[in-house]
Amino acid sequence: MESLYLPRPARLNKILPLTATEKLFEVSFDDGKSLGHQPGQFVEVSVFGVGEAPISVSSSPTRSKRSFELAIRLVGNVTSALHNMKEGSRIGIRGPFGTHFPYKELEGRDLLFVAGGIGLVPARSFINYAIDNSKKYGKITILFGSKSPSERLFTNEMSEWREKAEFLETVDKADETWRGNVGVITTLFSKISINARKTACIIVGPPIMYKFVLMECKKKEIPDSNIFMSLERRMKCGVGKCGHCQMDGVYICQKGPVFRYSEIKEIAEAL
Amino acid sequence: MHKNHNLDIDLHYITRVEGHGNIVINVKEGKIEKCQWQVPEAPRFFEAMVVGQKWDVLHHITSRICGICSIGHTLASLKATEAAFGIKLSERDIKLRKLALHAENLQSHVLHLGYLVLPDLMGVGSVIPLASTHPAEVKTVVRIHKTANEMSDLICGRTTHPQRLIPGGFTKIPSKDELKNLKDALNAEWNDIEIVAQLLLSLAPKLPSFTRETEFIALTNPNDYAFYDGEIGSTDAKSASVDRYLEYTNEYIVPHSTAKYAKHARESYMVGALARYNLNHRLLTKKSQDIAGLFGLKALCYNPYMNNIAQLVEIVHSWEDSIRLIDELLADNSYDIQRTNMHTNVPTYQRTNVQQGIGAVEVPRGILYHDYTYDDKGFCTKANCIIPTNQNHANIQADMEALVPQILDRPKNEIELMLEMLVRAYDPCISCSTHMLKVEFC
Amino acid sequence: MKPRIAFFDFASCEGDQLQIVNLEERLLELLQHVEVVSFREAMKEHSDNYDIAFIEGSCTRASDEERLKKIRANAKIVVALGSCATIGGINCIKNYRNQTEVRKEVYGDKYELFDTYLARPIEAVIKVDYKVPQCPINKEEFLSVAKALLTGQKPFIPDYPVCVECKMNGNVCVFEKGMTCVGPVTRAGCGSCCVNEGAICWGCRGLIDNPNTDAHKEVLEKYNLTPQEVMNKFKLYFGWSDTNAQKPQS
Amino acid sequence: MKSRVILKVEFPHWIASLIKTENVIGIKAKEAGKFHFGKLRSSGELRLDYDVAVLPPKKYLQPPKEDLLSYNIASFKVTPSADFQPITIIGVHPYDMHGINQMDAVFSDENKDTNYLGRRKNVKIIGVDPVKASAWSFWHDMGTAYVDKGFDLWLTDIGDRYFIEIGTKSGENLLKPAKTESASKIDIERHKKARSGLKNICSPSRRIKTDIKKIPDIFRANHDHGLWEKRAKTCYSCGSCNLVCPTCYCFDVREDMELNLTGGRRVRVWDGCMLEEFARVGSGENFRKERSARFRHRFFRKMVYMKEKIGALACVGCGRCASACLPDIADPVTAINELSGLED
Ligand SMILES: Cc1cc2nc3c(=O)[nH]c(=O)nc-3n(C[C@H](O)[C@H](O)[C@H](O)COP(=O)(O)OP(=O)(O)OC[C@H]3O[C@@H](n4cnc5c(N)ncnc54)[C@H](O)[C@@H]3O)c2cc1C
Ligand code: SF4
Ligand code: SF4
Ligand code: SF4
Repeated sequence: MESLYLPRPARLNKILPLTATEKLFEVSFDDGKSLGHQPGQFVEVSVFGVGEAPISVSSSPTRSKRSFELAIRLVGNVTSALHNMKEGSRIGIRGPFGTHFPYKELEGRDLLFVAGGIGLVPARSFINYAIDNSKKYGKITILFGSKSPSERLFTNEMSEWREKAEFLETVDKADETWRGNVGVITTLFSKISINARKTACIIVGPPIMYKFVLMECKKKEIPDSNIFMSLERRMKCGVGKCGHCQMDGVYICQKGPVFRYSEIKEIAEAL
Repeated sequence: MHKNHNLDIDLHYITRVEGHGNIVINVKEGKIEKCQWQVPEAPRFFEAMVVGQKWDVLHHITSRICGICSIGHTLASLKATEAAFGIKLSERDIKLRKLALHAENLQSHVLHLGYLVLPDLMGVGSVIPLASTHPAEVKTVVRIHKTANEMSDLICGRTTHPQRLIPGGFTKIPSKDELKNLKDALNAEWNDIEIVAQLLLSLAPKLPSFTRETEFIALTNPNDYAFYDGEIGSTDAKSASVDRYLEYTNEYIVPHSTAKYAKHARESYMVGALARYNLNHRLLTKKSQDIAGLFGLKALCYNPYMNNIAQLVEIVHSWEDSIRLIDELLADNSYDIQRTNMHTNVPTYQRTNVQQGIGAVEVPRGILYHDYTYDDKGFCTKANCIIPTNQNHANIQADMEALVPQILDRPKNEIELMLEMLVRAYDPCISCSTHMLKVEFC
Repeated sequence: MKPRIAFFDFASCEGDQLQIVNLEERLLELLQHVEVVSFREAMKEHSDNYDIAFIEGSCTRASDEERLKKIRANAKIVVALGSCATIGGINCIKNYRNQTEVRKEVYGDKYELFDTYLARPIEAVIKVDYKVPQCPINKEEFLSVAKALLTGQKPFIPDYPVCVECKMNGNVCVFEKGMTCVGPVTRAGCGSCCVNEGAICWGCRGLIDNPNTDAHKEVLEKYNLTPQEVMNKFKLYFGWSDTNAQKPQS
Repeated sequence: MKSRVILKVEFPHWIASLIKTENVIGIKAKEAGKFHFGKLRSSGELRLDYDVAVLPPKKYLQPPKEDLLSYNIASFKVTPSADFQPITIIGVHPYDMHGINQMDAVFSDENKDTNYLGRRKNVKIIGVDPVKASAWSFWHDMGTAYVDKGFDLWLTDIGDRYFIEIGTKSGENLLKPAKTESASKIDIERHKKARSGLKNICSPSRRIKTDIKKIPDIFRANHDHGLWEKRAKTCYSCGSCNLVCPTCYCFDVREDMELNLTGGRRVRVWDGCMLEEFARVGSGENFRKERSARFRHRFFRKMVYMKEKIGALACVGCGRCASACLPDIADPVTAINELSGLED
């Protein structure tokens, strides 16, 4: 029996700065095997001597079999060690873990993505998956909100999203370069029209965002069972043992991170 | 070499001593205008801190007077508290306490000789370069130091600020198996000690031959080379019980120092390894007497630099006497690991009428007194601690005044080195020397 | 290049630097990764060019502030070592009394020669990057902090009470042995070493960030401590941080 | 289940022979009248008449600190820890056996925890029916006075002899050096009687005044009860209640690097949901910031969530948390009774 905690050796093929605090890492396994993830899942990234951190897979499985991408914000020890690494550096990977966005079940639906800040990272794997399989889905709408223009992620992919989907963006606080929308993400809702019965809404963002976006969804009359979200908690194992990620009795690493809103709305600690 | 007509020495914060001390010398046209041993260490006011504290924490607080001699401070403090309340210790615990003092003495003397003095004798600034130039020697010193520390850990729980020592005894004591292991470790160390002794023997000629007559004071005890218990002995006077310590330690204050100075029969006196040797050398173990002979150390020795050699002699003594004490403990059939409980809430000990208690022990740097007065609820109302280094300050000053005129014709760096070595020979523990308590001013 | 490190001390017993010396052969190993440029207690050389400054001791007089500020200006990282430097330690006991009185009590009519003010952790004077508490510091924790700094990490110092480690060690709680302690509000990291040795936790690592001191005072009184005894428990090490205790007098 | 009996005069010889062949952990006396599991050096140290151990035997299955991996950063060689020494634990009480059975369930669900299971496989358990109970225990009402699985051998004091139930083949092997006899009718009678007497060992003041089957619902219904807030006011967040519990298994993972800065180990250490940092994430957000939220979480985990996860209440009634909690707020008995509205 192989240890649950044994990471597989992998390498950072490419490192691209996204913002001052976020970098995009392209990772592949030493043995050349594919990660085999589904959009919305996460991996545990190991830096030996420093620790492990749960990180969402940001790339769509449609885009590459041999590698996958992680977008990582510098917050603490593991993430800063990763930020200090060079291309070719070795890391360990466990996973993929957790639930994924129900991309199969949602075929035929319109998709509304609502991503705040670093929430775009996990959302992106499904966004690009849907765009690559656009025939299978209806209309795709993407709302993205950042704190400031300098914190916008994946700006180089936005033209593709604009082209293949309806893409709207806002920032909480503008600077002199910013010409677009200013205001919290919910201000974008008035600018879109959606077919409530046909739309599935995917929300990912900081904890406080959920409450307000859900209110908008309610206004738009999107049923709770058609709302999906990805939640974050502290995690130490990723495999349902360490207890840190529990919200009430639910282990987010196993029953999540992707949840259907109707399934968690009764859980007091969820939102 | 011609006479230095002008010379200014200002050794600020002399290094490789514990705490801050300065040496200031001004010589103008051959005349010494200033020759001072200054102690600018920040005063800490321990005697004021313990007032209002309960009897069961005083040893914890006063241990913090000094990191290096924290076992000694703890024991002096406990003895004072135990004297105040008439608390008696078992034979076993007294032996263990003696072992604790030996451990501290070993650790401190090895640290001093190996890490602080050796660099002077070998002409380098610290032990760090020696680690690469003389790795075998350094590793030997490290090994002895480590064994001494492990010995304190085993007896006291921790080397610095020990946890197991409490009023009335020990919260925990080593098992016989642990004592046996300790004995084996000590026996295995003899070779290392000999190596260090030989190394010092080869370097001993570098110790200056300077003498100045002075008074030596140390605890004396007819049965024992006294560390844990005894009367106050002097080379100038008859011995007296420790209750009369104030007659011996008249403390006074000098403006250039935050530490207090002390005098007895003369203007100054010396405490520490050399004082103990001068007073008690007959009670040394066989091997340690041999070592003294090897270095030509003979009582009465008036050369303060020989304090270093007296320390080496004591290393051997503490080492040998520890093995003897362990053997006695191992042979004791009633030795069990019964521990003393710390009655934090209610002192259940018998109270005597006098609630003042005085405790004295010999710590590496000399005789140490703690003197406490308690109220009827067990809170401290008054305290006085007299620390060895304080007792030595005046003697250091007097030595410097005698030495400087003798060496004025030497190059400045040599003078500096000799003065530093003089101060270091006393192994001053300056951070503790300023933690002075209430004194009578005369 | 190897990081250059320096050690400094203020009002303290120098027990923390001694712990570093007591690392014995592991100190020699550590020295392979760093260059010690100042360590007054152990070496003669001194340089003001250092990356990491380790400071032991409290600041107890205004005249020491300048030296502290100079160290801060020279160092990239300042690490406070030991209770005196991190929380004020035992030195702060005197803060509960009038400072002139304290000076008079020890030095009599010559008290004016002896400068002192409220004892304080060095953090009260300069910015401190990391703190290694305990009286004296725990050698293992010092090493783990050193290793973290050498590998560019933020050192781990627990923010939970000593009870956690005491329970892990399977100790019988001191309250069940007829004694009392301040472990429930004191920062862990020492491995509950005093309780392991049959003593009590005195609180030398200082309060955790969010201690329930009110609850603990209640508990201590429930265990028959008089208000003065309770206060003494808090005075011993929490003098600087426990705002609920009697306000220090200047 | 097969059974044997062993005379008490023979018993020490058996234990002595086990000590010779096995790595034996037994229940022993500790200071202040307490007991603990520790290495058994002689049969005389064994104290089967104990009330409760300071720490449950889980410390041998999930040690307070254990290696998960060791690695070398330079060569990138990673080795999972696999050094699990065989041990035999003597003196496990039924409630603690229930605790171990629950840990077994948790660590062997679809994600098999190789560390736990590796150790578990190497642990033989000789349980014993209690003859005493601590003042805080209430296992008599938690359905944990008896246990029917998980052990290799089980002892019951029936006067001048122990009745031995044989749980496994390796248990049977442990008995080989023992001078046992087959159980007579009288032995079986006495065993039955001793078993039925078990329920009277805990203090009557520690009664649970409701049907334990109702406990999950009672707690669910009282999610917003004032009790959490009220009790948590004096909570230290010290985690003592977590750490002494036979069914708490949460852990933290840390890195332990060697001084050469190339070798290292990844270790897991016990953690507790009562600790303030437990649910705090890197961005600073704390998902259980309030003491009362953590306080409630612990109770819900014992009384509600684990029931849903593994089908058993995760409180086995050992009373350790109640006795460990200095402000006296962690006691499940008073909480259950208060919430059931039956507390007088
Ligand atoms: C399912 C999931 C997906 C995530 N995806 C991403 C992502 O795509 N990009 C990204 O930048 N961040 C992501 N995060 C957050 C990321 O895991 C944390 O920022 C990271 O663990 C911080 O680790 P650190 O060692 O740098 O910080 P430190 O503050 O030093 O953290 C110390 C330890 O605490 C734990 N911890 C701290 N914060 C978190 C947290 N937010 N979540 C879980 N454990 C935490 C970790 O175990 C970590 O080792 C995700 C978190 C979860 C739970
Ligand atoms: S147990 Fe308490 S007093 Fe002892 S080292 Fe730890 S924090 Fe300090
Ligand atoms: S309930 Fe009691 S034991 Fe548990 S964390 Fe709070 S104070 Fe500690
Ligand atoms: S919750 Fe308390 S009584 Fe119940 S099993 Fe855990 S420690 Fe024992």
